[in-house]
Amino acid sequence: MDPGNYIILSSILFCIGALGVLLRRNAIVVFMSVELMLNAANLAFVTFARMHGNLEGQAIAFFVMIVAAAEVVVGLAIIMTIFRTRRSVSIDEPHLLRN
Amino acid sequence: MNVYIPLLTLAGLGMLFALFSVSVTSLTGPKRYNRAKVDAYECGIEPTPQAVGGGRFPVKYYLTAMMFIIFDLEIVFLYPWAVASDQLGLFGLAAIMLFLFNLTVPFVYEWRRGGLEWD
Amino acid sequence: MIILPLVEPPPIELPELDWLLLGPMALVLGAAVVGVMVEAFAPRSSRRTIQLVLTFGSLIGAFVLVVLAAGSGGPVMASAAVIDGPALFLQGGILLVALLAALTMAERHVDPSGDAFAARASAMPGSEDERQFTARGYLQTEVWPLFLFAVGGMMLFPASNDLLTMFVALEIMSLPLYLLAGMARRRRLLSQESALKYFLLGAFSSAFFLYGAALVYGFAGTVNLGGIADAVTAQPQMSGLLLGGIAMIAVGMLFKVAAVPFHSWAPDVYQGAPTPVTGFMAAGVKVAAFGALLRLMYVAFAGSEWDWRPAFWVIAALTFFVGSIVALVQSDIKRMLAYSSIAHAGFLLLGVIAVTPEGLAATMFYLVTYGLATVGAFGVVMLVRDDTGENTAMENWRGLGRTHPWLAGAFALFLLSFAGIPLTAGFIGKFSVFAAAAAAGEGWLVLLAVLASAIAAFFYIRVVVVMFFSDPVGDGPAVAVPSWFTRTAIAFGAAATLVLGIFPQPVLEWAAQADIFIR
Amino acid sequence: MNLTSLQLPLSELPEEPVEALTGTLPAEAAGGYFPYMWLLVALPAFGALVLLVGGKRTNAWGHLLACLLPIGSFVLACLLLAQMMGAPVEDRLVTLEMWDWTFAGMFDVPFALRLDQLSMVFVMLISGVGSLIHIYSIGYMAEDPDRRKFFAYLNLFVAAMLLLVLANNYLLLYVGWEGVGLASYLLIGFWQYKSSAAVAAKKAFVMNRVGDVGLSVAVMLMFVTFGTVTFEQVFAAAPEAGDTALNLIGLALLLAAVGKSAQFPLQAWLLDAMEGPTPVSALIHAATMVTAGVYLIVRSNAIFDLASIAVTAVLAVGIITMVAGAVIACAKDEIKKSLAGSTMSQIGYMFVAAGLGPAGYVFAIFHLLMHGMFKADLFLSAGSVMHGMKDEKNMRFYGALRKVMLVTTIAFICGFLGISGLPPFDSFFSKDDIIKAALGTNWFAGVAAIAAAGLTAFYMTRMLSMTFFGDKRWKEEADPHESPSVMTVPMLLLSVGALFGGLFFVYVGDIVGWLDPITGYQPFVLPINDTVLEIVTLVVVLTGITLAWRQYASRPVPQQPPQQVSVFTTAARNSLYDDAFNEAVFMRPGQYLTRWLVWFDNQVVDGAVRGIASKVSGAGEQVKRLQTGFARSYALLMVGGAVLIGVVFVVARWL
Repeated sequence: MDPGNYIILSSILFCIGALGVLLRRNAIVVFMSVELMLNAANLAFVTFARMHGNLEGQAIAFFVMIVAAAEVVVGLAIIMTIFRTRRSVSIDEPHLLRN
Repeated sequence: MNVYIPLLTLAGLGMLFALFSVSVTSLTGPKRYNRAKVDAYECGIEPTPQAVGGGRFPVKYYLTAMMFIIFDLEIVFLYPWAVASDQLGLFGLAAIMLFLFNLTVPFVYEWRRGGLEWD
Repeated sequence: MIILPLVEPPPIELPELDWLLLGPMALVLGAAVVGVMVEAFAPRSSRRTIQLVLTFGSLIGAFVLVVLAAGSGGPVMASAAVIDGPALFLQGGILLVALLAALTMAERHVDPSGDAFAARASAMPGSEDERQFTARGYLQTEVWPLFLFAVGGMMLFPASNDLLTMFVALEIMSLPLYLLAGMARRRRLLSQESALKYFLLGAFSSAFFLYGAALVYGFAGTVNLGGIADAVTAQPQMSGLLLGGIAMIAVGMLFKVAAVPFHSWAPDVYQGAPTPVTGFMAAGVKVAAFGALLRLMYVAFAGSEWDWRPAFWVIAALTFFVGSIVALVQSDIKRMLAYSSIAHAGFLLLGVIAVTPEGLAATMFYLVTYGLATVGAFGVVMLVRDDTGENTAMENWRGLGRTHPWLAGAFALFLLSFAGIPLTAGFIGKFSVFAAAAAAGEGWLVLLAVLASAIAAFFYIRVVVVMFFSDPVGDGPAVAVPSWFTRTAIAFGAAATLVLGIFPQPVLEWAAQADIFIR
Repeated sequence: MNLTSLQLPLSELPEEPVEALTGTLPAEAAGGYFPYMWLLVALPAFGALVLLVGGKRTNAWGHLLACLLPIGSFVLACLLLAQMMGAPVEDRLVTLEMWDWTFAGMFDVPFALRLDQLSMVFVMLISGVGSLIHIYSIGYMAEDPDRRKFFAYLNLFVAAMLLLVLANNYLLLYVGWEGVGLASYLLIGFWQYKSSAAVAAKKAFVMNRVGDVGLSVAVMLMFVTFGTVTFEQVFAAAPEAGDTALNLIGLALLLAAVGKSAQFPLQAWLLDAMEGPTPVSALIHAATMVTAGVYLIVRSNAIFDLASIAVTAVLAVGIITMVAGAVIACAKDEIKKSLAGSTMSQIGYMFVAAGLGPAGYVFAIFHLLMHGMFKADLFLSAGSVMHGMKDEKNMRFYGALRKVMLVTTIAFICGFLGISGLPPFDSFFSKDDIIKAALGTNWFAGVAAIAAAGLTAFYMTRMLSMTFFGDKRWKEEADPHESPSVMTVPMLLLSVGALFGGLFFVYVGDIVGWLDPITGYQPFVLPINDTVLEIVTLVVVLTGITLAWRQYASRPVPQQPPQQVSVFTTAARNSLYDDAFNEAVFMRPGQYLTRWLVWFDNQVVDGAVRGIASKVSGAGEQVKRLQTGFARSYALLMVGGAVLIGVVFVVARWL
């Protein structure tokens, strides 16, 4: 089948992720949306690897997964500390820092 | 200009679908905005705020995540190495050993810092 | 049934490692790993000492190695990275900046209760635990390994030769910084908030970068910068994949250098993060990210410069104007410095737009001068305090020049350098970048930049006026007496700013010789 | 020359940029004292360093050192002058290379000092008058606790000013330019505790920044156009450059000059600058720094000769300031402010001269020299008066001081003779030359210059008579006394200059011939007979003098300015009647003009400084709105940015 469809799918995933970042209030969900964007990129990489017939894209996908995982660790740490001080993970509540 | 047509269609499709799905959920879905929605885990497991030790961090959850990651990555990278190990030879072995060592470091750190004790 | 013929897999050529060129990065990252082990095994009492030894040892050693390696160069790690003139120059700059930043991070005399970092980042602000930990004088020594990881990432960033390495380096640099930003000892709510914002937006931007990388890979079939360049020149007719990829990668990079409109994280994070970290971030990230941006645009996308240049014109103009103008109305020193760094990002973009060897050399020189002055400036900010911590409200700096002439003098020197007043390093940097852009035929953009820096001069001068020409409120701002750590950092920064302003020749020549990227 | 020709890799660059210094003689080749000309700058700079770093330890002897060093510069300057006069004309442009900033063919700025006839004149003026004023300050600042700091700043100023006039490229000149700005800022605000002083310092600073922006823009423009900033190369390349570029550069330079020289519309800071100690007013705000603008324009004559619009702008600025300054001087009651107005007006003369092109450059410098001497003399005398009168500034509380301060009176009279244009004293030569040149080139400027000469005579006589003649109107506490000789001697020395400087430079040292190789003197034809013109001018001057004398010397002067007439006694009112008359003639307009200028200053200029700043900050406030503190709005902004980039990509593709 046409790998182009996968690209379309990945772009859809990316946009959903971006919109999730823009629209959701829950930090965890925002964060998941970012991960969704990363995985959209992953899908694109793999598909392009298929189209170009070289493995680079697939190898890259591995690395991206790892980086994403590391991001999860850091992100959860930060979000949890915030949660514990503010009793909520709404990313709109902390806005003391502003002009 | 035509060079943009695939890209723009791509972006357009993505946007449309994303907007559609998001708006549909917000239109059709029931609106019960309560604390649970902004809780750390909507799955219901409430991280106890005043845990033993007066607000000490209940690290369990994401320590587990961390351990999962450690071993997950180990496997993810061991497979390709294993496949090509005979060609990679000593260099590959050294490399993968270095990699494994680096993975062990956080594990050791976690263990020494008592991350593995489920009280 | 079909029997698949067994095909002999193609031989894999093994990369050989040039340890002299890899040395600096390997040393720093290795020290970071050892640091984690230290945290695991060493008793609490001795940790700080060991970490300091590790940190300074590795940084100085790495700097020596960089100096030794100067002149040599070539692709390393199967050309995943390339250590060439610019890479070495920038790594040297990053290491210097990191050394000064480490000195300010090691400061323990300024805050009565310890260093600039929370006794336990995990303890809840205001909780009983926190009080106890602080009372027991605990120190969160994990900051040192994190710091070293960030430095390692910064060093890899401008040296990375393919988009994947670049992405990994970006994350190695950023993730520790997200954490460090949240670890301030005072005003922890602000600190944690800044960490959250920095993290979410940073992850958002790196997702853009990654997707852009995917599109470029789709276009070129490789993520190696040289390969991309070949593909770009090979296909004269433009592909949407390529342009979309460039645009999205640009988003990711411009976020890191805090260019408008991807700048909004900067003021909040600069204000919230612990000041030593802010200085390190403001200086180091800028150097590293601009290095990487230069390599991208000069090596990979030079072929299609006429596609991305206009966009960069707009971004650059936006950046230096918004930065300079908004800085005028800031009442908080740290925010003001944040906007000033935004404005500087705009000026630096001129060098990127030039796409000439001169542009590269000029930008690198500017980066180093800017970095040194920035760390020094934040070192000064660390010292002006009241009993609740640092005192960054501008009106509390009134009369600092009367009460503490040397400190205020150093700060004024940094500000003048930012403003680009002659006989300071900033002037030479700005002049050379403008000159390079002008030589590349960007005359009008240069004119705009000159106007913007004229506006900018006013708010720098404003602070100088506040410090020297207005009466102190009460008995003037309270200034903590630092240990030699911070003294050294500030003194070195000031000396460098002055010397590079009067006798820039040696560094200029080094930069000028290192003005070609190896593909 | 175009920029691409500059882009050679470092290796191909010549070791030291010889070609940058064509037409100049390397100091080593010139031999003699020239290789040591760096000492001119280094000596005072060293003094400033010692006094600032040495701190209290140097209190005892600091001021003496600070006096010796400029004197040293002056001696060296004399030696250099002698050697230069001995040298043949083509060997008089000497360049001393120190080090240079080169950057891989991007720029190549030789850090060199350039001593030629023009800078020589300035060096003599700065180091000479500077030394005298240093000496004078020993007496004037005797009681001041911060005397050491004062001298440190003074030395700093002298060093920066000498650097300014010795620079061989616009960058180095810019360094000196900022330096004198800083020094004057520090010295105006020297008496911090007076809030008025602090405010004045800030005002001067801001307005000077506006000028400095002009200079930096000019430097950048030159760079973009010529690819270099050294005088030789710029002047050599100027003819090839386009009209617009040259005019833009010229206007930018003019902006710089206007800011530094307190010309319309950036004049307002000079009046406030009188808050500083009087020696400062004499040295910086009369003799040297404020004339830096004139130097800049004359130095850049190669550009202005080709930039018709810019040079006309110079002339216009000059005419306006020349007249406006004189009228202000008529209206002010504070002696120093009146002198400040006079300074503006005299510098206006120089701008007019410079605006006349080659016909005028020489006379601009000539008048600048004369002005340096007689105005410094006048300020020092005024300072001596204030010193004796317990810092009373208002001339309405002076009068009949000749009885108690004879020497000061003599010095002031010499200054008066020098400025008012009576034969055979300074201005009679310098000012008349300007008037002639103006009439020969642009009759309107000429007429204005003659009128301004009359005004000059009027306000100077007013000052003289109100201060030293008439009857005493002192306050009770005032007990006027003559100043110590450490102050009076410099005054007298300057008086000599004020009396015979003109004679000297016309008949002994031929200033025109001296400067001609640099500024290119170009004779002009007078529409009317020379003598007739001189007589007319003289008549105008004498009229001014008699009017003022009738009014202020032979009639009692009310202690209150005439506005508050209503509350006065009949006797006072009678006298006031006359006063009201020439008040209507001279002072009312003066006050209106002052008021208008103040308004203009507040509305338009600060509308260009504070105003624009406020507009800018307004914009800033707008942008600040975006900084809501909500992470999601930041993310939205980023997406917007991404879209923006995409759009620009597409548009750029289309175009």
